[in-house]
Amino acid sequence: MSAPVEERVGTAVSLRGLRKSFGEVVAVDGVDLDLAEGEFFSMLGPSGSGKTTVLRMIAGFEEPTAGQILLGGVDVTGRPPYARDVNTVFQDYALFPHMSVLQNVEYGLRVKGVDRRARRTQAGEALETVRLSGFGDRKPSQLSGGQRQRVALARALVNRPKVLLLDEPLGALDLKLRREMQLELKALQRDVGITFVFVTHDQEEALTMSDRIAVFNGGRIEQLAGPAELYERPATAFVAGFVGTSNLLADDAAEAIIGVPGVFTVRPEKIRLQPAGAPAEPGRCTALGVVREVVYLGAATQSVVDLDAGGSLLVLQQNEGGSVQDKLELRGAQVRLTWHREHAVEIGGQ
Amino acid sequence: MSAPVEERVGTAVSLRGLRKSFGEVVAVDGVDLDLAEGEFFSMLGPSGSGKTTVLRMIAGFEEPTAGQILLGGVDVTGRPPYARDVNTVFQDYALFPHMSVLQNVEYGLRVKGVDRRARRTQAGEALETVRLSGFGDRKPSQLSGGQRQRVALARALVNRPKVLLLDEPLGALDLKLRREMQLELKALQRDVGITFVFVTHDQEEALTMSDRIAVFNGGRIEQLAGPAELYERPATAFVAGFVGTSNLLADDAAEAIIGVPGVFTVRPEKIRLQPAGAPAEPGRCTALGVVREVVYLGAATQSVVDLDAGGSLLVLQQNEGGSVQDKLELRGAQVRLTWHREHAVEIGGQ
Amino acid sequence: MLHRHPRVRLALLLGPPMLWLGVAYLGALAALFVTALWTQNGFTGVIERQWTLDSFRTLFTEDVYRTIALRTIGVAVLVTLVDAVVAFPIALYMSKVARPGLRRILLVAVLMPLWASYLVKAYAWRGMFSEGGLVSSAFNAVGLESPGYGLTATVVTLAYLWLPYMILPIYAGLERLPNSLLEASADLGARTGHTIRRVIVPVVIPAMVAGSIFTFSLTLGDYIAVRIVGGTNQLLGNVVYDNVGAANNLPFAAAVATIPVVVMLVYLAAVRRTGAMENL
Amino acid sequence: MTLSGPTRVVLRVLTGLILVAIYVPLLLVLVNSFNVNKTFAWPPRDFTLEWWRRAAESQGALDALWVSVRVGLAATAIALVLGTMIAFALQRFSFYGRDTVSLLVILPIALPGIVTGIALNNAFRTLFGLELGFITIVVAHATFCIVTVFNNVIARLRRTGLQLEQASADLGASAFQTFRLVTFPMIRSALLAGGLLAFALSFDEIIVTTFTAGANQQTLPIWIFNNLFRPNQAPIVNVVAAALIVISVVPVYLAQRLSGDTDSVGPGR
Amino acid sequence: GDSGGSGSNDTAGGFTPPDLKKLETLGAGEGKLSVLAWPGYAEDGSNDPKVDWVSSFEKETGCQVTVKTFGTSDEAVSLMKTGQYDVVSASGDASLRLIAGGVVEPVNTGLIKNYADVYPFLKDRPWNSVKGQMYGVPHGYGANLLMWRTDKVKPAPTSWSAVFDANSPYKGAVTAYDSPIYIADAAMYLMATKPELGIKNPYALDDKQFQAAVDLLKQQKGLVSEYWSDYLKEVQAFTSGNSVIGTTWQVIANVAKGEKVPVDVTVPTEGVTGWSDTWMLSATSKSKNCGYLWMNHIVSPKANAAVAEYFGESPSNGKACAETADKNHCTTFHAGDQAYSEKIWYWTTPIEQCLDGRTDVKCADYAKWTQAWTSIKG
Ligand SMILES: Nc1ncnc2c1ncn2[C@@H]1O[C@H](COP(=O)(O)OP(=O)(O)OP(=O)(O)O)[C@@H](O)[C@H]1O
Ligand SMILES: Nc1ncnc2c1ncn2[C@@H]1O[C@H](COP(=O)(O)OP(=O)(O)OP(=O)(O)O)[C@@H](O)[C@H]1O
Ligand SMILES: [Mg+2]
Ligand SMILES: [Mg+2]
Repeated sequence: MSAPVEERVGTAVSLRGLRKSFGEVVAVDGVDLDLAEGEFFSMLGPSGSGKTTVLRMIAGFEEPTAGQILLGGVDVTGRPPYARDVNTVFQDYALFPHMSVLQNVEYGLRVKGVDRRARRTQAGEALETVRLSGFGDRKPSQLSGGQRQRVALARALVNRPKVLLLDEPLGALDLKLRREMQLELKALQRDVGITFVFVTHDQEEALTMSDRIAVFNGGRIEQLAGPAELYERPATAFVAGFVGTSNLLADDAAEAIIGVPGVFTVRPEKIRLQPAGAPAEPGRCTALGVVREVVYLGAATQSVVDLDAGGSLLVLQQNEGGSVQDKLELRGAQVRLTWHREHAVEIGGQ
Repeated sequence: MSAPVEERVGTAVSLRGLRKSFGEVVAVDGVDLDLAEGEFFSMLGPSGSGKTTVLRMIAGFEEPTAGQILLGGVDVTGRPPYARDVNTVFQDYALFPHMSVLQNVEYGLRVKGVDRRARRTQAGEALETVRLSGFGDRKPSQLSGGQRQRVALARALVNRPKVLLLDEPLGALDLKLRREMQLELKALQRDVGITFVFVTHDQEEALTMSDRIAVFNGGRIEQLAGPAELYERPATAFVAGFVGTSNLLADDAAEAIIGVPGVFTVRPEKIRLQPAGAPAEPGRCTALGVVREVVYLGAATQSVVDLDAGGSLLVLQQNEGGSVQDKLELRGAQVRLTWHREHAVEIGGQ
Repeated sequence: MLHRHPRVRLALLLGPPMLWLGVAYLGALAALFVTALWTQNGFTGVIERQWTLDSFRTLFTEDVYRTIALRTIGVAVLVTLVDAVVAFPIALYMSKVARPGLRRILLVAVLMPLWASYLVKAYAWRGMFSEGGLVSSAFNAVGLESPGYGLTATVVTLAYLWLPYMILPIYAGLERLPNSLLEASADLGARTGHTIRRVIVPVVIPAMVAGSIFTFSLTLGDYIAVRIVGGTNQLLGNVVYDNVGAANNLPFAAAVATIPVVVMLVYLAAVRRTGAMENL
Repeated sequence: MTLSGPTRVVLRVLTGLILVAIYVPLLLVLVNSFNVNKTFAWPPRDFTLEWWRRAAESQGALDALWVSVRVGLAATAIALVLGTMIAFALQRFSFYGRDTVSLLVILPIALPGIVTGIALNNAFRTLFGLELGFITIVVAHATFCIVTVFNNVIARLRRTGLQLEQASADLGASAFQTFRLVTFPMIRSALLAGGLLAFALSFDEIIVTTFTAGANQQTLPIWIFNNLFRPNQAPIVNVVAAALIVISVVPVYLAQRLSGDTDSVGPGR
Repeated sequence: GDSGGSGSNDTAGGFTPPDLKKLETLGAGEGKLSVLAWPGYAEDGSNDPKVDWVSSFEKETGCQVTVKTFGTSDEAVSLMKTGQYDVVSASGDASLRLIAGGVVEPVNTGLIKNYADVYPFLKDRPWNSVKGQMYGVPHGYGANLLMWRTDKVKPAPTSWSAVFDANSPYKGAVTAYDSPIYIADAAMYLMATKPELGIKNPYALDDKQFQAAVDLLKQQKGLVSEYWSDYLKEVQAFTSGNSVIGTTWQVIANVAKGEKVPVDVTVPTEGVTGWSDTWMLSATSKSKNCGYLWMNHIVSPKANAAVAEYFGESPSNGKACAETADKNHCTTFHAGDQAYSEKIWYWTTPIEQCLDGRTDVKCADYAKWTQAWTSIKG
C-alpha cells in the first residue's frame, strides 16, 4: 500500500519525549514519533487517550510540559501557531461565519500578504480540488456538513503546509457521507503529497486510510504499525480489542485448544465454521461448540459460538452463496470451528 | 429471525394514507403501514426522506396533513402526545439536565401520579434492565454517551408503552459503542416484547437489528421487506445503492456478461476474484478485468476491478488466510470475476 | 384542548404583554406626540386643544435647537465609541483569557457599579474634574491643561455611567464565539492583531451595536449628568426637561422629544439587519 | 491557548486599568463619606464618622430604600411575567408581525427615558386618570424592565429548543406538568439573571421615576436627588451610596452563583 | 427709594382670576396633609432628626404630613396642577400662574392667628395677592446676592458689571443661576446701565428691552464657567475655584464660609432680585382645614425661625428672630429691614400684560423667557 518509512526522503514531524499535563491530569505521557514526508499517519484511540492534545501541541495551541517538537528537522517547540508551517482541519470545521467560502479559503494567503489576484487564483484552485467551484460566494451556514468539511480542507490546503493536522474531521458526518469522504480524502492526500496526521476513534477509518497507525491509550502509544500488522498482529489485548473485535482464548480453553497456556486472539474472519462431524484438517486448530446466536449483516453473517472448552468465539462468514435461511437455522446447532495455527496470535496479557 | 407478520396476534400501529406537508415541502407523501405487536421495525433512508416526520406524527408532535394513525386499532390522529401510549427515544436523548438519572427515569410515572415507593421500584428495575443500577444519583452530564443512551431507553421503557419510537438513537455514539448498543438494544427488545419503530440512516444497523425494514425516499416507502430480501433482492436501483454498495451492470456490459440487456446489481461479496487464467465454472457468470485499486479493511479486502466489457465492479474478499501483501500486490493485475447467475439481480431501472 | 389551537395559545401569551406595551405604552407615546400639535396658554400652562404646527415651526426655525440636537447626537456617538473601545478589551479578557473563577469575579466587578447611585457617581466625576481634582491633577502633572467642566467631562462621565451596558453584550457575544475560530486564524498564519481585526471584531460587531442602543438612548435622554459636569452646555434632554418640568410647556416639550425618538427609530432601523436585536 | 502570550499580557494590563478607572470614582465616594467637608471638597481636610452616624438615623433614607426595593420587586415581578410570555410567543410561534413585537419590546429602553417619562406622566394623568404614586412608578419601571427578562429568556429558549418539552409530553405530562417540571427549571437561571438586571435597572432609575413618582413615594434615587439640593445633607448621600455598593455585592454574587452559567447575565443576550 | 420696590405697583397685570370662594370658618383637621415644598421648607426629621418642625405640627393637629419637594418654581407649578397636593410654598415666579390657573384659592387670613405678626411690607404684594385679596401666607424672603472669592477677586466688586461686562477679568470663572428668571437680573442691570431702554420693571420687558437683556446674557455666556441650580454645585465650584464670582443666596455663602472657603457677598449698586415665598392652598384640596392649620403653624415664631435658619433666609414673622439658634440670624439676613427689602426685585411671573402698567405694548411672557433661556445657553 505504501513504501516503508525508511525509503522516504525526510522526516516531516518528530516528537521527542512529548508530555503534557493539565494540573493533575497527565494527558500525554511521553510520546516519541517520527513521521515521514508524504505519509498518511493516523492516531487511533479511545476518548481521552490524548490524541487531540498531541495534535494541538504540534499545531502550537498547547505548550508541552516536556519534550520537543521538530518540523522538518527544526525545533519549533516554543513558537506560536502562526509561525509553524502546519495547518489544521478542526472537528467542528471552525469556518469563519462572517466570511464567504472564498474569503475563508483565502484567509491564510491574505494574512500572508499575497496580492488579491494571486489569492483568487489559488483559492479557486483549492476549491476545485475539493470539488466546490461555484460555491465561493456562499456563507458557511448555507452549506451542508460534507461541504463545510471540504471548505475547511481547502482552507488548510491552500497554504501548502508541510503537514496537515486533522482532528476527527469526519466525526460529524453520517455514515454514507463519511465513507465517501474517506475515499476523497485519501485520494487527495495522494495527489498533494502532504503529510497528513489524522485523528480518529473509528478503527475501520484508520485501517482504510492510513500508511501507519499509532494506537493511543492513556496518553501513551500502545502500538505503532501499518494497518495489516496492527490488525493481524495486535501487540496487546487492548489493541486487539480496539482494532477489530476481540476474540480472546485464555486459560483452560487456550490450553485445551491450542495446546499452550497463554492469551490468544483469533480474528472472526479467520475462523471456518463447519458441521460438527466434518473431518479435522492437519495444521489447523479445532474447537467444538454450539451456535448461540446468528446475525445477518448483509455482506456477511456473524455467529457467536459457545465453546465446549469454555468461552465463546465470534465467527464471520462472507455471504458468498447459499440461502440466508440456512445460515440462520444453524442457531443451536453443534459445530466445529477451525483456524490456521498461525492466526491464533499470542498477546502480551494486560 | 422472526415469525411472519400474519401470525402475530394484533396490529400495534397502522398508518393509513399518511401525508404531511410543510408549506411547499411535502415531507411525507402517502404512507401506509401495519406494524405487528412485538415487531422490530426499521425506517431507513437518506437525510430528508421523511423518516423523522413519520415518527413525530406517530408520537403526536406533528399533526398529519392527511391520513390516519391507529394505535392498537384505535384512531389517535388528533390526540396530544401525552394521551398516546407510545414513547420516544430521541436522537440526542433529551434527558432532563436538571434531574438525576433516577428522576429522569421516574418522570413518566410521576406525572401519572404513581406513588413514590412504586415509582422507585419500577425505575430501579428499568435501570437494571439497561445495566445502570447504581447510577441513579448522577446527573446526565456525568454520564458517557452510551450511558445516556441507556437512560433515555430506561426512561421510555419504564412506562411500558405499546410502541417505542427511536429516532437514530445510536447516531451520536462512536463506532465501537454503537455496535455494542445495537446488540443490547436488540436483546432488550426481544425480552420486553414491545414494538420498536427504529429510524436510522445506517444500513448495516438496520440489517442487523430489524424484523422488517421500510426504505424511504422522498417521503414515500420505496421497498418494505425483511433484511435478507431487501439486501439480496433490492426492488430498485435506489434501494440497491442505499442498502449496501451499488454494483451496477448496465447496457452493453450487462448484455455481454449476463447475456440479457437490462440493469443488474451484484453484491461485492458474491463475486469471486480469480487469476485471469482460471477455468470457467458452469452456472456462473464471468467477466474479465483489471484491478484498479485494493483497500485493506481488516476483516476483508475490497478491490475495484475495471471490466473489459465496460464499467467497474467492487469485489469483497474475506481475509480468511493468505498474506495481505499478496492481495495488495494484485493491483494492476488481469483477473477473472465470477458469480452465480442468480446473484445478478435485475432491478427496476429508475 | 389548547393543544389543538395554537392561535388561541398565542393570543393568550401575547395578549397581556401587548395590552401593556402596544396599547398602554404606545398609546402614551401617541398621546404625547398628539400634544405636540396642540398649544398651551403661556401663563396658566393650561393645554389648549387647538391644532397647530407652532411648536414644530419654532423647533425648525430656531438655530439653537439644531445646534443642541447635533451636539447631543455628537455626544452620544462619542460616548458610544468610548464605551465600545473601553469595553472591548475587558470583555475579551473576561471571555477568552480569564479562568472561570476569575471570570465570575470580574463579571460581578463590572456589574457592581450599576448599584451605586447614578447621581453619586456623577458627582464623584464632578469632583474629579474640578480644579485640583484627580483629573486636573493628572493633566497638570503631564503639563496639560485640564479639560474642566464641559463636553469632554460630559462624554467621560456618561461613558463611565453606561459602561456596564456595553461590556455585558460584548462579553456575551465573545463568549459565544468558539475558541476554535481564534485557533483556526492563528493556525492559518494570522498574528493576534490580524485575528482581532478580521475574526473577533466582525463577529462582535452585532454585540457592540446592541450595547450602543443602550448608550445612545440613555445619552439622548439624559439631562442630569450634563448639568453636573457639563459646564454651560445643554443637551436635548435639558431642553425637554426645561420645557416640561420648568416651563410646563408640554406641547413644545413633546415636539422637542420627537428629535431623539426619530434618531433612535432611524438607528434601530439601520442596525436591524446586523442582528443586533438578537444580542441585546 | 487562544490568544498569544503578549496579547494576554496586554489584555490583562488593560483590564486592570479599566477596573481602576471603574473603581476610582466609587472609592472616591467611599472616601468622601468620611470627608468632614459638607460639599466633599478634595482633598479632604479631615475625616469623620459623623455622616455615617447621621445616615444610620436617617429615616428618610431608609423609607426611600424600602420604597425602591418594593418598586424594584414589583416591577421585576411584572417584567418576569410579561417578558417570559413574549419570549415564549416569539420563540414558539411564527406569526405575522413578530418583528414588530420584538421591536416593541425594546422600544421602552431604546427610547430616551425622558420621553418615556413625560409620555407616561401625561398618559397617567390625562388618559388613565391615575394619581401618581407607587403604582405608577411600578408600571413605568416594569415597562422598560420587560426587555431584560425577554432577552434572557428568549436566548435560553433558543438554546434549549423544544425537545425537552416534547420528551415530557411524550412521557405523559400535561402542558401544565411540563411547564412546572421541565420548562420552568430550564429557564429558571435565565429568569434570575434577567430579573436581577431588571431590578438593578429599576433600583437606580431616576429620570422616568421623576415623572411618574407621586407626592408620597420617593425612591432612593429621588431621595438622593432631593438631598443633594439640601444644605448639609450631601455627605449623607455619599454614605448611602457607599453602603449600597458594598451591600450590592451580595445579591449580584449570589445571582451569579445560582444562575450557574456566567454568560446568561447581560442586558440580555 | 423707588428704584427697587416692585411693590409700588399694586395693580398686578390686570388679569381676572377665576372666581373661587375662600373658607369662612375653620373646622376640624381632616387627618392628613400633602405638602409640596422647596427642599428644606418642610423637614420632618427623616433626613436629620434634629431638623424637624413637622412632627410637632402632626402631634398638635393630628394632620399626618407627606412632603414632596421640587427643584424649580416651574416644577412646582406643574406638580401643583396634578391636584395631589394640598399646600405649596410658591415663589413669586410661580404664584401668579397658580392663581391665574385656578390651582390655588383665596385665603381667609382672618383664620390664621399668626398672620398678624407677619411683616406688613410682605402683605398684599403683587406676587401673593390679586386686587387686595391674599392668596396665601408670606413665609420668608431673600435676595440673589453677588458672591465672590475674596482671595481671587480683588478689589471687592460693588457692581454686577463684574459678571456682565464682556471684559470682566473673571472670564471663565463666573457663575449664574440656571433658570429663565435669571433674565430679570440682566434686565435689572440694564435698567441701571442703559437707561435709554426705559426698563421700569425687570419682569415687564417689551420686545426691545427683552432682546437687550437676552443679548447681554448671550454675551455673558462667554464668561460663565457653569450655571448653578443647587447649593452643592455652587459651593463645590467656589471651593474648588472653578467659579470665583457670581450670583448666590445667603445660605450658600454661609455654607461656603462654614467650609472655610474665603467668600463674601454684597448687594451691588444696581440692586438685586430675590424671592418672597408664600404658602398657598390648593383649590381642589380635600384637607383645607389641615391646610389652614399648616399655614398658621409654618409662620409661627418657632417654625418660621427654624425654616429661616435651616434654609437660610429672612423669616416673615418678626417674632421668629427671638427663636433662632444663631442670635445674629436676623441681622445677617436683614430681617424686618424694610429699606433692604424694598431694594429687592422679587421674582414675579412675567405675563403678556406688562406688570409695570404699560398698556401700549405687549411684554414677553414666561414661555418666551423659557425659550430665550434655552437659546442663551445655546
Ligand atoms: N484544557 C484541558 N484542561 C484539562 N484537562 C484537559 C484539557 N484538555 C484535555 N484534557 C484532558 O486530557 C486528556 C486527554 O484529552 P484529549 O482531548 O487529548 O483526548 P482525545 O484522545 O482527543 O479524546 P477524544 O477522542 O474524546 O477527543 C483527557 O483526560 C482530558 O480530560
Ligand atoms: N418543521 C419543519 N418545517 C419545514 N420543513 C420541515 C420541517 N420538518 C421537516 N421538514 C422537511 O421535511 C423533509 C423531511 O424531513 P425529515 O426530518 O422527516 O427527514 P429525515 O428522513 O428524518 O432526515 P434525517 O435523516 O436528516 O433526519 C425535509 O425536506 C425537511 O426539510
Ligand atoms: Mg479529541
Ligand atoms: Mg430525522
